[in-house]
Amino acid sequence: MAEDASPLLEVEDLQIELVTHRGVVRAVDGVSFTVGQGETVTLIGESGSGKSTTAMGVLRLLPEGLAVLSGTARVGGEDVVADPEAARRVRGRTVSLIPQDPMTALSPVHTIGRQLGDALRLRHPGLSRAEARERGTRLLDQVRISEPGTRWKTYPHQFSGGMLQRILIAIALAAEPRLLVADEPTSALDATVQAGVLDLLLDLQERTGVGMLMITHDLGVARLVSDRIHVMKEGRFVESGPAERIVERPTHPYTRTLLAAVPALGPWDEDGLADHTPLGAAR
Amino acid sequence: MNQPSAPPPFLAVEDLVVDYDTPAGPVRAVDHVSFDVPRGGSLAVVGESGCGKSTLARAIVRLLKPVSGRVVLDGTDLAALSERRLRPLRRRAQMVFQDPYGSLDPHLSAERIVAEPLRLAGVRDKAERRRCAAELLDRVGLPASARERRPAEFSGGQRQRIGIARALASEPDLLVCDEATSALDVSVQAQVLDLLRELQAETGITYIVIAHHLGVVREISTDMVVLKAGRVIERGRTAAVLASPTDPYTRALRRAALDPAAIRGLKPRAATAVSPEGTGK
Amino acid sequence: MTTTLAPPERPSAVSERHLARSSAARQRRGARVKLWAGAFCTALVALPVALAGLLPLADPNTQDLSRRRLPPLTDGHLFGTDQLGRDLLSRLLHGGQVSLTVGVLAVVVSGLIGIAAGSAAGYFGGWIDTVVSRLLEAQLALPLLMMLLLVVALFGPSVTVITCVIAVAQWPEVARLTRSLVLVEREKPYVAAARLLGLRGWSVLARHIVPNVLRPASLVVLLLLAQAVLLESALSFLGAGPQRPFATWGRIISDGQDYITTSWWLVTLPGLVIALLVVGVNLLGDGLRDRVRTHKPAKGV
Amino acid sequence: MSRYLARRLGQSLLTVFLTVSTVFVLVRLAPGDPAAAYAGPTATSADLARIREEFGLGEPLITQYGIFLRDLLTGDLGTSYSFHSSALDVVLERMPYTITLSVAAIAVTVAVAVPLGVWMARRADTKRELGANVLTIAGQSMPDFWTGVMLLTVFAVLLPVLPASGFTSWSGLILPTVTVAILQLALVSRLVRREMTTALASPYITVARSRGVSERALTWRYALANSAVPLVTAVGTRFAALLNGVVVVEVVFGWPGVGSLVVRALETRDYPLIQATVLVTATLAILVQLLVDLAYPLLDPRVRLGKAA
Amino acid sequence: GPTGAPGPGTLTLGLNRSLVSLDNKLNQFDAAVTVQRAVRQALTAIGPGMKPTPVLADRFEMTAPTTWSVRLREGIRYSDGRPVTVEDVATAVRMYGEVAGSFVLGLFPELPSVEATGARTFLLHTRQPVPVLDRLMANILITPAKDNRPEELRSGVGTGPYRVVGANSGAGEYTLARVPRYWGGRPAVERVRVRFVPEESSRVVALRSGELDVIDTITPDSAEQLTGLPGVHLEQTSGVRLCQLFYNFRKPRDHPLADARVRRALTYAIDGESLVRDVLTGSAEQAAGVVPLSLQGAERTGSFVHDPARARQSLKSLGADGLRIRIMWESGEFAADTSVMEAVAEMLKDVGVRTSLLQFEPGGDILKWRQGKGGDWDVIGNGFPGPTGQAVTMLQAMYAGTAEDERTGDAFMGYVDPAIARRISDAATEADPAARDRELAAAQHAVWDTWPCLWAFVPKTLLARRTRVEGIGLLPVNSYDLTAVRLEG
Ligand SMILES: Nc1ncnc2c1ncn2[C@@H]1O[C@H](COP(=O)(O)OP(=O)(O)OP(=O)(O)O)[C@@H](O)[C@H]1O
Ligand SMILES: Nc1ncnc2c1ncn2[C@@H]1O[C@H](COP(=O)(O)OP(=O)(O)OP(=O)(O)O)[C@@H](O)[C@H]1O
Ligand SMILES: [Mg+2]
Ligand SMILES: [Mg+2]
Repeated sequence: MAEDASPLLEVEDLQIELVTHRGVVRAVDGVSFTVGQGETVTLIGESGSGKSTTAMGVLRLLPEGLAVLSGTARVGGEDVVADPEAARRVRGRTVSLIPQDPMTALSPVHTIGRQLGDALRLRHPGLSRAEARERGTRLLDQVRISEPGTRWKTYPHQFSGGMLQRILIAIALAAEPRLLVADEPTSALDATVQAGVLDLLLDLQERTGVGMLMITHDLGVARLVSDRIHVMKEGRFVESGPAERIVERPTHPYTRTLLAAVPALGPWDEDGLADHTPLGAAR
Repeated sequence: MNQPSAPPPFLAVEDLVVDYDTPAGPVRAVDHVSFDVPRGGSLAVVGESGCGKSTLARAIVRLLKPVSGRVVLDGTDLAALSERRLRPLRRRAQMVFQDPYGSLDPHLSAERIVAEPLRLAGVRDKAERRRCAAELLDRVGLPASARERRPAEFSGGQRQRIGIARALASEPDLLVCDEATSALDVSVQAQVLDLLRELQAETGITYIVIAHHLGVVREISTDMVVLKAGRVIERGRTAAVLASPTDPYTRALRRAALDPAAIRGLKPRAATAVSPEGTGK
Repeated sequence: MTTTLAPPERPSAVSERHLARSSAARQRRGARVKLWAGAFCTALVALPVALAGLLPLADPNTQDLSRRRLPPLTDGHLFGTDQLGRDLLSRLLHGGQVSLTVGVLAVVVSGLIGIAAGSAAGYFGGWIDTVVSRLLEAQLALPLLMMLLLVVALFGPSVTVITCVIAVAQWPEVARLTRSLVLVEREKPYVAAARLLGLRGWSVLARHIVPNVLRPASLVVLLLLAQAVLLESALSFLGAGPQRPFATWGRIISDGQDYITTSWWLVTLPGLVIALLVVGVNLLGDGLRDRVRTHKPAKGV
Repeated sequence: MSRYLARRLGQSLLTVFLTVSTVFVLVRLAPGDPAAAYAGPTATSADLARIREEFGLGEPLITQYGIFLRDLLTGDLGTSYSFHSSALDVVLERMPYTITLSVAAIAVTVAVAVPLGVWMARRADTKRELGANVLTIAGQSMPDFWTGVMLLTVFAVLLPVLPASGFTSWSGLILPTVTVAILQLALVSRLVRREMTTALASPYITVARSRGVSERALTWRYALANSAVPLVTAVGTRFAALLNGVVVVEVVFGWPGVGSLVVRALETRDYPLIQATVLVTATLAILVQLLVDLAYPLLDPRVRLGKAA
Repeated sequence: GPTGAPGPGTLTLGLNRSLVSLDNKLNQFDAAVTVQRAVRQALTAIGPGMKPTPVLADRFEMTAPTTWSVRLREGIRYSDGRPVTVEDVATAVRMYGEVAGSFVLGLFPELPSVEATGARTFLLHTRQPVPVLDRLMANILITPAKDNRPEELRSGVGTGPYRVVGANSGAGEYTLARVPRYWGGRPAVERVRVRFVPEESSRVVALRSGELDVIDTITPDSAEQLTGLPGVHLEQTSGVRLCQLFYNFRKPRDHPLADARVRRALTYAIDGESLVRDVLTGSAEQAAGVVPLSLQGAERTGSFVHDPARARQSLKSLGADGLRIRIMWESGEFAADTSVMEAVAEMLKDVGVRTSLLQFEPGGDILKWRQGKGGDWDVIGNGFPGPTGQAVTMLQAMYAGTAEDERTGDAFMGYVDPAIARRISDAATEADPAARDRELAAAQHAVWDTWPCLWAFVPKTLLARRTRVEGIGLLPVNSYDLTAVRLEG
């Protein structure tokens, strides 16, 4: 754990414009935030507001011919906006990504073992195949993939969406990053698995002080894991602040709308005493 | 299962078994699942990730051929039909895919993707199709400026909405939504859920909703089944199951559900609000 | 939602340079260059060939034995003369009409059959795949030239027969490639989505899969042009070409082979003309494929 | 899989058989007379009749076919009319040359075209890419005869560094190989370019990049593996075609391959030799294609062979 | 030096046809003879001036019209040391008779029978007189009786100056090495490599690069290209092959072409000089007789005259001015065949005769057409070899057709003229050389007067060699004696 006072991620006035066939689109319009060690910063906001673009921009993963970045984004002190090489250096070492769409994020013609193993061996070049496999299965087990041993040699299309998402989390963790950029990392997981995964992440944060930039639509998750929340709309932050304040005392109308729209879970009988329609009659 | 007096269910799934062929032999993903849904009803399917929900959904709309069992839609057993006999019925049972990006034809614009089912529905006029597609895209909250874009140029949530619009364009009688709103922010999600409810009121469409978010389940469904490892472990009225789940897994699920309003305190928090018995490990 | 530059409080960082180097602009520029260069090269060959009858050219079959094998640019023969003193340019242009037809038909027929059969085999599998695959396998397994010669021997060396034979000669290569592309493509989720809509198999294939495999497949198809034109020269060489003294490109080349080291232009110039045409057509194809169809022109900042 | 394999092998055998049978019938239907080609210009009808008798061409077609099948079962493909020895031996004697040239040409093609295609994908829409395009297309559009003779003139006459013809030393393999490779270059490189462009734009490449996978590995391991199916198909098809011989190149370089053999056999209507050549080359070509087919599921696990959609 | 160049002691020959075997029972083309005879020898050989010269025989005399007395040379041995016996000769003759479809056999009116009269002497008997038997026997190569079989021999030994040390008959490649104790003089060249290079331009390139030492049977264009190149020398002699544009003699009586005057009138249209000079680039001579003049017994009978005006006028006066002519030939029948045909067509057009050209793939049905079984045609392009060097052989094959032959289509192009046929056959069996020549000359004049060809020419025999190769005595039959060849430097 590096004793470094400077934040892991420091984004200042980041602006991302996409040069498309139909003209220039400003997807991210001057956002600034920092993620320090052991901190979780969450972006929430409208679908299409530029959250993923921000995340990808920070990693400089947007196609060079498409995105024009300006402002600064310092990852571990290196400004990736000014220096594309810096981005290459930090990716997979200082920072790693959990992508948004798990179903297309893995190469369909390579086994997940191969892809996870590659990630491990990038981080630890000395690792033998067997060792990589050993570590890999352990990681898969940690993200609650059952029978990781037999699944090592299977291909992405043989997994469910949620399983792929967890595999991607495992791959991201394989890099043992200091900063984790997680784009809706649990959107395809059911609550129990989600809890397990979040637990894993929080535990990791506890132990290693990994910083997290999280994007989520689940305000519950946001509330649970975040230190700070930024609410994004149309490429800008409309509201930023500590998690509790945003959830409990939103000031911006958009944030209020968001909170109001959260589907309620309703009361429940935590002790399991009330009876309900018995099993077998589904109506 | 059916009382003689009750009207025949619109969709009845009986003893459905689905296997995947793998090099290592068949893998059973759905294991003797039965349930039925009345016309205009909406049934939620929840369960652990990887328990076979998507498989079930794909089997219902007959993208997968079940090993055994029946899928009776409005009196016709889809499971037994040949591809040719099935084709005219296809339009009636649509699905929103869990993989929004992969399920969109990469070379078509959003508008054409949504217009495609309209063509099949017999809308001959091209301009008319465009107009309808535009309207649908509008209803799911996609800006007009985005209609000409291809799937690769959209955000995750936007892709998901194109998928919803496409499914709705067929004007199906049965819509299977496989995590249709998981990538939407809550306000757009609410908008989409409103839309679905509205349509149900208008047209009597039947929904099968696969969702992880119990709040969404509660909002959209009247009944629910809980799957685990391919089997039904619990079923009932949604409100009842959510209020007092009986199966340990369901209880664990309910307990693990995060309600922002309910979470208190600062990190690190006991995220493992799940009792060990419930995780199934 | 994003704004397409709503109130520009913040200046855009997109400079002209960015714009010019963006992949969108590059692609558009690349497509335009290819389109124009391709159209130019194609027209440079195809137009004179089409207008051969109207141009002030010497008769393609009139011989002048005293002026045989004149190098290019002598005595008013732009491309020189051939071994019998006939004007090479005139022969090239007149003969080009048949050769172009052969080439274009080969591309169209082989391309259509190949793509249709290959994608049907890949998509439907089952007996269609068996039949198509075995058929193309068999045709690929036979020496092409031998088969052409046999068929020409059977039906006689008329231009029609030769055209037909060459036109269908090449479908297996296209079919096999298309089939392989479709085999991968049909397993992608969007195909399942299209099937779910109730599209017939053929519509799924034609409207969704084929457009997605057409780019690589058409690459192969357009390159067939050269092969088709040159195949005819192999036939001519063995006496199975169209009736003499009519000149086709293949015939000119095969007749000129004997003189390649003494009179370079007899083979080189027709070869260059073919190359120019094929380059042109392929660039044109690339340009059309890469062309960006936008309704709104790109706006600067 | 093994059932599929068994079925495919059966079908392939059948294809070879039908192919050979088709050729058997076609060569006999086509005009031409082996006896006349054999006997030369001074032969009389009586000579011809005797030769025909000798060749067993007097029998009705169906009887000849029966005999052919019977002999085929014992591995006897008859005696070549012009070589006066076992037709199969004549073909097998030439096969090593054809296989050597085919393998070398395909190897060179792949070794040049794949990196070239990758380079073109990375330099997409630049002047240099355009130049590479024009050069490769022009290369494959020039008559192979021309290319061969030009290479000969440059490398055997002007700078005499390579032998002009025959396979007297390994250096004799260079020019024919290069000539054949030039004919394939445009196709393979452009295909690689097209497929790589698509693959490199896929999300999994971006995600792999986010893991710190080097650009080199991204290109060569990830993107290329995802373009493998069409690439292997195109190369396999070309390879199968090369196994049938490359007549012109063989002729220009005095390469004793089967391509010129079969054309010559056809010229002399040497039926046994034609049949033997077709049998051998068809078997090889079909085998290559079978291997390509079997490779699909290995190259892309999503591909399911032999299954209807 | 360039890669692949032969060593100082090795002579490399580049043949343009694949030499399937070093035996000639089934396979003989003129250039192959050079190599075949370096390994196996016959009793005689055709030497300069088409005269027979003794080889294995040192005496070969006609003792009666149907009997020849032959004596084997003293002390000749095969390369493995075995002596040559009369039995070997008898077996060889028998084997040539037994092999089916032999080209050699076609040259013999009948095969002689062998009657041994001593250890080295024997008699050859024929039923009919065969006055040229001494020349014909040059084609029967002698092999030990024990190894001889009625098929083409793949291996085995001969009496020649070379033996085979490496062979790939499928590829047409052979390596020959000097026999240490050859019965004749020791050959100058130590090793001979024979290679098959089918493509003319490659042969030329290989010769230029020094990879090949000798290329034979080269085309006019290669000759033109090689002339004057340093290090390369061209040899040429007049040839024995006759290339004709032969008329169809199966035309109905009322057809213009059935009239010799029309046939002659058409010949005036052809500018033979220009064809020879411009199209054949001087590598041929116009025929001045009905067979090549280099053949023994050939007679100069007249020449082709170019006079288009006269052609037009005679055709008109003969009522044949609307004539349409179909010319056909098989690809590769002779060098520059297509150019010659296209030029001829153009010349005929100039006198108002419309021509269509029909080219055949090799191996197609040209024979059927020649036998009149394929359909109608007017002129056919045809090359006729003269491997025996005798005018009579060629005349017999072309002009001695009888009505009986014609029933099976065997009369050459339907040419049946009983008087001429009788004359030729009489000459063929005439034992007295002077009388035979007189008879033959008369027959040739008679043939010429029937104007059988639209045009005919005799290609020269051309060979190109590196200058280091000396002593090639190229014969009109397109072969030479390898023992005489030397390598300098
Ligand atoms: N290639 C492109 N061309 C044009 N617009 C694009 C392109 N890629 C993304 N966009 C647009 O940029 C905006 C930002 O997209 P981004 O993926 O960052 O959204 P997001 O906040 O992650 O949304 P979601 O929650 O739905 O994933 C969207 O409006 C999207 O339509
Ligand atoms: N093509 C396939 N081949 C083999 N096994 C498969 C295949 N597709 C899915 N599976 C397996 O089937 C099981 C059920 O998958 P399914 O996609 O139905 O899960 P799910 O309930 O939708 O999960 P999630 O909530 O994560 O999407 C999983 O264990 C998965 O590994
Ligand atoms: Mg996103
Ligand atoms: Mg799922």
